[in-house]
Amino acid sequence: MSRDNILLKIDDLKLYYHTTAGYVRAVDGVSLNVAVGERLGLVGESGCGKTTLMKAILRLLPANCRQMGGEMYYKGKAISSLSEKEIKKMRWQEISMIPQSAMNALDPVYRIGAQIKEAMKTHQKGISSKEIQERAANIFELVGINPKRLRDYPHQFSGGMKQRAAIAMALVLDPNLIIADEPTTALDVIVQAQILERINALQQRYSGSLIMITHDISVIAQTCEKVAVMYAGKIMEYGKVRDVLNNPLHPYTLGLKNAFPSLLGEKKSLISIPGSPPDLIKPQPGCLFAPRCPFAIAVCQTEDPPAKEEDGRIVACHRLAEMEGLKVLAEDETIWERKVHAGD
Amino acid sequence: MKSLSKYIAKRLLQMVITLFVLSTLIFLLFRLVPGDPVSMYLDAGMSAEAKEMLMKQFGLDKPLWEQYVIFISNLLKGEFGISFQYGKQALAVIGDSFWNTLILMAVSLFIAFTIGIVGGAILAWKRGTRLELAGIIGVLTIRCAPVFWLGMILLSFFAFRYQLLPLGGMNTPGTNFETVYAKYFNLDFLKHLILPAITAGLSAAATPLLVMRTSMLEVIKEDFIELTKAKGLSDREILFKHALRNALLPVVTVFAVQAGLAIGGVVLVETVFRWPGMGRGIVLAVAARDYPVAQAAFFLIGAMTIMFNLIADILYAFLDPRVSLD
Amino acid sequence: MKTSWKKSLGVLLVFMLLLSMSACGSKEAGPLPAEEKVPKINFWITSQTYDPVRYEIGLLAAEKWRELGFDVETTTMEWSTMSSQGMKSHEHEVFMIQWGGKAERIDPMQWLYTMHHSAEAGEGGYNIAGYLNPAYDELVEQFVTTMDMDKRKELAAQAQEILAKDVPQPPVVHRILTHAYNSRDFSNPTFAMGEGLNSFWNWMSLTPNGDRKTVKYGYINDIKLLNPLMTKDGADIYILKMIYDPLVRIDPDGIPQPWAAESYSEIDSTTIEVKLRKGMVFHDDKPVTAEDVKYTFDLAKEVKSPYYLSKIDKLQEVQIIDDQTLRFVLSEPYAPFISNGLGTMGILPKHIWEPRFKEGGADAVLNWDNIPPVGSGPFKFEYWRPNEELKLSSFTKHFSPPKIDGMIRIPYAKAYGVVQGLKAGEIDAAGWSLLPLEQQELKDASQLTIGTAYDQGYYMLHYNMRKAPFDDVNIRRALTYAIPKLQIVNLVFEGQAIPAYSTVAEVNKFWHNPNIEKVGDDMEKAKEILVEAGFRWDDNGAIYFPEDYQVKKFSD
Amino acid sequence: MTEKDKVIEAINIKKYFPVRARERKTSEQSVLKAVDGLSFQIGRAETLGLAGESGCGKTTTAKLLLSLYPLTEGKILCNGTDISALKGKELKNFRLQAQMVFQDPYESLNPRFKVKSILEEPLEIHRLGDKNERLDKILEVLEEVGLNPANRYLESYPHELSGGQRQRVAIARALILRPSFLVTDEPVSMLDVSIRAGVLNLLQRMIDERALAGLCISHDLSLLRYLCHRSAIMYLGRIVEIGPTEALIKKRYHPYTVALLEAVPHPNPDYKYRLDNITGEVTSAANLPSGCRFYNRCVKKMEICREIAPQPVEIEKGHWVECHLYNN
Amino acid sequence: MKFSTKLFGFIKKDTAGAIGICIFIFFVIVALFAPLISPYDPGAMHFDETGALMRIHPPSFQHLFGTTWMGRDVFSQVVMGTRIALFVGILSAVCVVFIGTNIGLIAGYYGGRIDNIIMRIVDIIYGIPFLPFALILVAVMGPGISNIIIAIILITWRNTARVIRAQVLTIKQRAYVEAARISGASNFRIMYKHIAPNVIPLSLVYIALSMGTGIMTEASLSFLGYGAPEVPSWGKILFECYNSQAMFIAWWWMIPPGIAITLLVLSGFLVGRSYEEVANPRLRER
Repeated sequence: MSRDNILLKIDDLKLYYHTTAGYVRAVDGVSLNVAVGERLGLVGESGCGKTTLMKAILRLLPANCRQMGGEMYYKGKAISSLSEKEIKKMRWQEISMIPQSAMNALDPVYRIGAQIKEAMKTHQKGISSKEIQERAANIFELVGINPKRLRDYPHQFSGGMKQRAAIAMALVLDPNLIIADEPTTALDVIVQAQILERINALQQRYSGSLIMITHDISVIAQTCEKVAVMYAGKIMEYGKVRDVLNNPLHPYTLGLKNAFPSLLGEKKSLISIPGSPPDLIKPQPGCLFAPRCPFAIAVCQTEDPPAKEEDGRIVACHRLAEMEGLKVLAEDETIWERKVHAGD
Repeated sequence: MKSLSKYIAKRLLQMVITLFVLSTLIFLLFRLVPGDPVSMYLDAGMSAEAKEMLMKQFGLDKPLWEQYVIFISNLLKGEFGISFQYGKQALAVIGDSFWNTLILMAVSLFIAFTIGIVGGAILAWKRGTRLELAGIIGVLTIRCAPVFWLGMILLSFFAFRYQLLPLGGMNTPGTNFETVYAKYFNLDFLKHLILPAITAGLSAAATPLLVMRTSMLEVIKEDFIELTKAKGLSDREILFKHALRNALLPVVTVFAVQAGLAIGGVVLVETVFRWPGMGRGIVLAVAARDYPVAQAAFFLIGAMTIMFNLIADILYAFLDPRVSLD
Repeated sequence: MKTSWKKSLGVLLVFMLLLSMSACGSKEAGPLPAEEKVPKINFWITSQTYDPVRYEIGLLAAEKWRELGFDVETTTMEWSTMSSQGMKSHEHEVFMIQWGGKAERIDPMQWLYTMHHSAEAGEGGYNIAGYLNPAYDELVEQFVTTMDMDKRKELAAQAQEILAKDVPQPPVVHRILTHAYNSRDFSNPTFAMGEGLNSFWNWMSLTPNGDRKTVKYGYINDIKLLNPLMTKDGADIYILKMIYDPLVRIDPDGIPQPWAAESYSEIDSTTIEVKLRKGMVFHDDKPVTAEDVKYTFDLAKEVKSPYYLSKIDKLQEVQIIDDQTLRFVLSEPYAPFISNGLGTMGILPKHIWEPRFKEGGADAVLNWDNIPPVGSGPFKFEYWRPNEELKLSSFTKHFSPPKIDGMIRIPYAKAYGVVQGLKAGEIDAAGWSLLPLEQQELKDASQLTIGTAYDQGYYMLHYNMRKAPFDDVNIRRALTYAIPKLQIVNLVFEGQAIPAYSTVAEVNKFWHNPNIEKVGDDMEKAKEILVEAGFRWDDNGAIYFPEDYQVKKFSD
Repeated sequence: MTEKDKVIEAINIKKYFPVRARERKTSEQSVLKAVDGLSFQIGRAETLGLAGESGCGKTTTAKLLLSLYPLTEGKILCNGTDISALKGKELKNFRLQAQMVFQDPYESLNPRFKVKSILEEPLEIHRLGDKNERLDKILEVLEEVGLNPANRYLESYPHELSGGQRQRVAIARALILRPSFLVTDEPVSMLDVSIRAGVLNLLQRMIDERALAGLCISHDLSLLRYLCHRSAIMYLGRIVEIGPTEALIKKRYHPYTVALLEAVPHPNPDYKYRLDNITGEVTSAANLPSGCRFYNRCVKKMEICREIAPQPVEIEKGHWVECHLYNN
Repeated sequence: MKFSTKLFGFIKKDTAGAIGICIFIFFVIVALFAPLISPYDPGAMHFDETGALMRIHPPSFQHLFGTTWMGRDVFSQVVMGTRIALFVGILSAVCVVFIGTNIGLIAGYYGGRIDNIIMRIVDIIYGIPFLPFALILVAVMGPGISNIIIAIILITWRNTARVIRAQVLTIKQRAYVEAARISGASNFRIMYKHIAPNVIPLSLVYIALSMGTGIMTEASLSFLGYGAPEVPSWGKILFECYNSQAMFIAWWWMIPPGIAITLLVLSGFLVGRSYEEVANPRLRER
């Protein structure tokens, strides 16, 4: 992959929240690349830092969140070095987002059409109102809503329609990168499928890049080319979706897959990962997954596992070399249960 | 708008019921008073017969239920009976004082809500700064100070010590006005209005200000504000177009409550500043046991409170598309 | 006051700490039999809102009574409650009223007869104390029916003497009215007895010095209504007196003088002949006729005008002899009729009132705001904006036109408004008595001159002789002697008052009896009276009746 | 299933809610038919899954079975007694029989109660045992749900526990009265994926060990597959298909079942979901068509479907479908 | 977490709340030791060496806040007034909130017709202008502390009831309430064991706020001349000052009671507000 192809480069980024109890290491040394036209999935459980990471790209983090190290480059430019004016120009025009819950993401007191047009008016000065109207109507048709409903208020839309309206809004300026933050969490399966379908189709049509944030690996499987698995502010595993999901190389990904019920595949018993996510204020030394990992050895408790890259796959585990063997062991429920101390 | 007129009709009906209950309550209250209006006007030159005569004249010799029937039938005619003190229709006694009170209230509420909305937005924007702390403490202190005391201080400072403004009343004595219009639209009236309106306005400003601030802080946290930011809108656009408009909604709700409270404040302010309004009128009428006037004044004040409530509701529905009136 | 104060605080404290009853304090029983203890006195005081002065007087008197050993509880009341429960239904034990010194009270008819005759002792009567002394009744009945002035004066003196000894309702102090006016622009005011600048005569004598001829006159409250047959408010009556002419006016010295009448004479003990002044016109230019005069009195009787009812109830008939002559026939000899009847009833224009009465009867006449009021008096009504101002202008066609062009009466609602108005020159005169503090404040206003007038009215205590222990003359005398009248003058009035001893004021020189017993300001004497009558005190100083005590109602 | 094994039986139950005037916009229907004629039964040591889109009446059904709402029509038998008209003491006794585990363990545990009080309360209400006996019971049930050592949790407040631990406490509370019927409403949807399995396994174990009748509500069919013997698909207040879970997933008779199952995404990138077997959006239960209620979204609709509502047909043993396609 | 930490934990987090508590405690101490602190009987008149009444004397060492027109010590009056203020404030607040909380609980929990009736009554009461009503009521029943408190209670329970009802409506939806019902808990038990503890923090907020309302109403009524006659309340001091024409001259007579009212009401407000931030999780997130 040539360097020019890289749209967004995240390099050892550290984002800490300042609280009275100390720094919460929400994102702690994350490196990722998003190429032009690429669909990247970011999967992780609640509190792993995936949303923080995405907000950082648009510089939307609250004041108490500080960038403690690393950098993000958009088209080669460091995002933190952009002026206020530049970042405002970049927002939506270059990078737009599909918010987590469209229920709250639309301003309840303005018509949806007005909110979509607002984005155009802000960034494309001098555009005629007729053209704006036309484009808004077009984009509504694209996401499958009757353009007449541009005049509706958000509360007159159903959940799925709101989400579609949010997609329309994200696409209206034809951005290079769309960040979709759990775009289907609150929706029913059928609607979820429709929305994902819509995102896929539109992404292909507009050929922009997409970052899909979710906790649901099946959503990633259906929409993305690459996936990054995040745990406790760090990337555990990264690679092509097919590789990572069919052939996980990190104990955490293995555990995640074990715990995931499947509708069609062979029915095997589910295995949960024991324990709970680590304290991000005073993280223990070594691998952050070690306390929950059935394969942890002495070195895991003391040393941070290095991110090893191999054929475009990155895995951060001390025991990567033995993984083929461990994978078999991981199918055994008792291996995981041995780790159980109390409850979970 | 069909729903709006239907809604207003419904609320007006509700208002009529409320006012009916209110007036019954007040009617009963007055009849339970230990003092009676006639003894108020005792004069050793008057005989017992004269007093009976007065009782009869006031209709107080009749049994309670009959008095109530008369009271209600009067009410239906839009009358409150003849004032004991003034010998004319109670409404005529109140007369201009209704407008005097309404003007004072409207102006002070305007002041309160202007300060409240602008101040609240600024304080929310300046969250965590020293300005915010000073603003909150200042506004709270004024909110917690008795309004009549505030008035006394302003009066002694601006009117007595520095003689910048008149010492009270509504017009400089001895000026005659050709029309009602002229009475309210002149510089002299404005000068008299400043202190009472500011007193009432300042002390009523805290609640909308704090509500505005809180609601502003809440709105700023909302997802849609973040999205607006992500859309690349300028801070000013986000603040005024999205945050302010949404934050205004709870403030409108407060308006109804505040209007009710402001009436109480106006009673005190009118007393301190000798404003010839209904608030002062009610105090005098109660002291003189002039039931019809007190009833009428209370009724009008109640109606005013409810009207402000109604206005707030309609305003709310107007500002928030999610609310449908019914 | 002191104990109840502390007790209430004690109760509050108990509440606050949510403690049990323990702190409420048990009463110590004295060694003397409880049933002989002089019952507790409940002293009703008006609230400070109504009159801070009365409140303070009450506290000072109660303090002295406690010193004597009486158990005094002070109850602060609203005036309306007190007037209804005290003045009307006589449920009180003791309370205080201020009686104003209006001109028609200069003849002591009210003080001596109405307020002390047994006929007035019933519910709603003005013998508030319930003073039932047959000997006294006889004396004042004579006083009322006698027409001869010297004889009446003698009877009044006797009555005063009896009251001073029996003290059913002792006067406490007379105020000195302190009114200010703008002496730069106006001169020749009249400070009338009991009325000060509010007096009718002030408006007649006040003279402009320069071009400003309309007097702006400040007062604390507004007038209420201008219907002479319905009003009962003092402020209204002051204004009505200027608009309407009575046949007789009481001059500043209290002597009735012909006014709208050219003259009046007594035909016999029950008939008074009046000659109407010629050429008088009402403000609407219609002439004043004998018909108008007769109709006025007939109407007042017919509709039972509350204010005049008692003043003219002895009037049997008004006869028209000719165009200028009328005869007033009384049902029985009644001396005060000239000053109280002829002297107060303003002549009403028949052409205005008759149609109204014919159409709607008494109600239409009484429930009428009568605006504009049309009379024949020296002042003509211009306009009235309630709570803002009232304007009268002089009526040039009057036989005795005022020297000023008119007056504007401004109600200030609060005394400080009046004071600041005077100071700022907003008003030229005020009919509101100034406190020393306020006079101090007006020192710098060089245009102002302050004048005084003695009040023949007073602050008066009303004991209730229907209730123990006030039925006993010794107790009443002792209590009255204990009242610190001089202290009240000094502390409460800051010297602007004089102690009152007689029911007829000292300033009312013609009627006053200077030789009466001056009861007051003497704690020693108070104790002496009680000791002589055999009263006893326990260790705590609480007072007890003598054994087998016989209540003594009157002095002799 | 013999009569004796039947723990809970619903016979044609209906629940209509009144629709307020302002919400009644287009339709003339004055009631919302949340549940409109369901019949099913659950036996001992058996779990029935209930799946469907939001608003299809799953939760209302559960609440009806727990007698939290009065029925509009129909009958519910619990161990042979009709519970629809129970009041006072009898109702309280029924409460010993039926319990529920809620979706959100952050909501279902009173934040002001310690674990001990949370578990003690049901015992207290039903006056079971004295203080020591209660404590023993509490400790026992805590260990059973995998919270050991149990002592450590007694004095904890819910907010001091992790999500999984809370859900275990909630299960403990449901089990402490030894009910015969347990409803679980999306028992793991609020938990992180990595710990769901533990809670699911616990539930399964408890239902088996105690021979409970279980009702599991979920929108996630893959989850039901792990927990339920039989499953039912609900659409707008009715069960459109009910049968053994595996059979239901594999065979998919009803067009709606087909659509629902094909929309489920899979963690397998090679699999593609299909969207071509359903149209439109879900309508409201306040505005039902006259015939088949799936009519306007169905891709296989026929003339008859518009007019006549289909009746359930038993296609295989224990597998019922409500569709005109199978109606001959 | 201990109950006391929960109750007072906000102090550590919020300076304003801490200031409020300090002011409140200060006034409580003053009230408790009022007879010791106040140098004179508040009703006693004072005379100077010449025997003249000390009318309107400015502050001095003998009279920290000067004297009134009747030579009474303003400082003693203000100190003694603390008791009345606290008494009226606390008693009325507790009554108002007790009544309001229970009515809100009943209306919110039972819903339906009961709720409807109660809320209609609340609506009607919201139509009553508070101060004029209190004025009439006190004028009718006679001035007195108890009547003032009754007037306050009769009207202001509406605020608490409405807020508590709204809170109950949301808590009622919480799954643990349903869980309690499924456990067989009675309505009474659910209301008072499950719901009430969750609304009590809000009730406490309203106690703090209502205290201010009570004090302010008492002062306002006193100022209009309908105060309890025999009690030296702050409002009455101001009333006397206003009524005796001394307000422009005797600032020492006018300022201290006003400041005292302001501070005490403020303390309630500060405590209430900062406690609310703790009690209301929605606000706490900020």
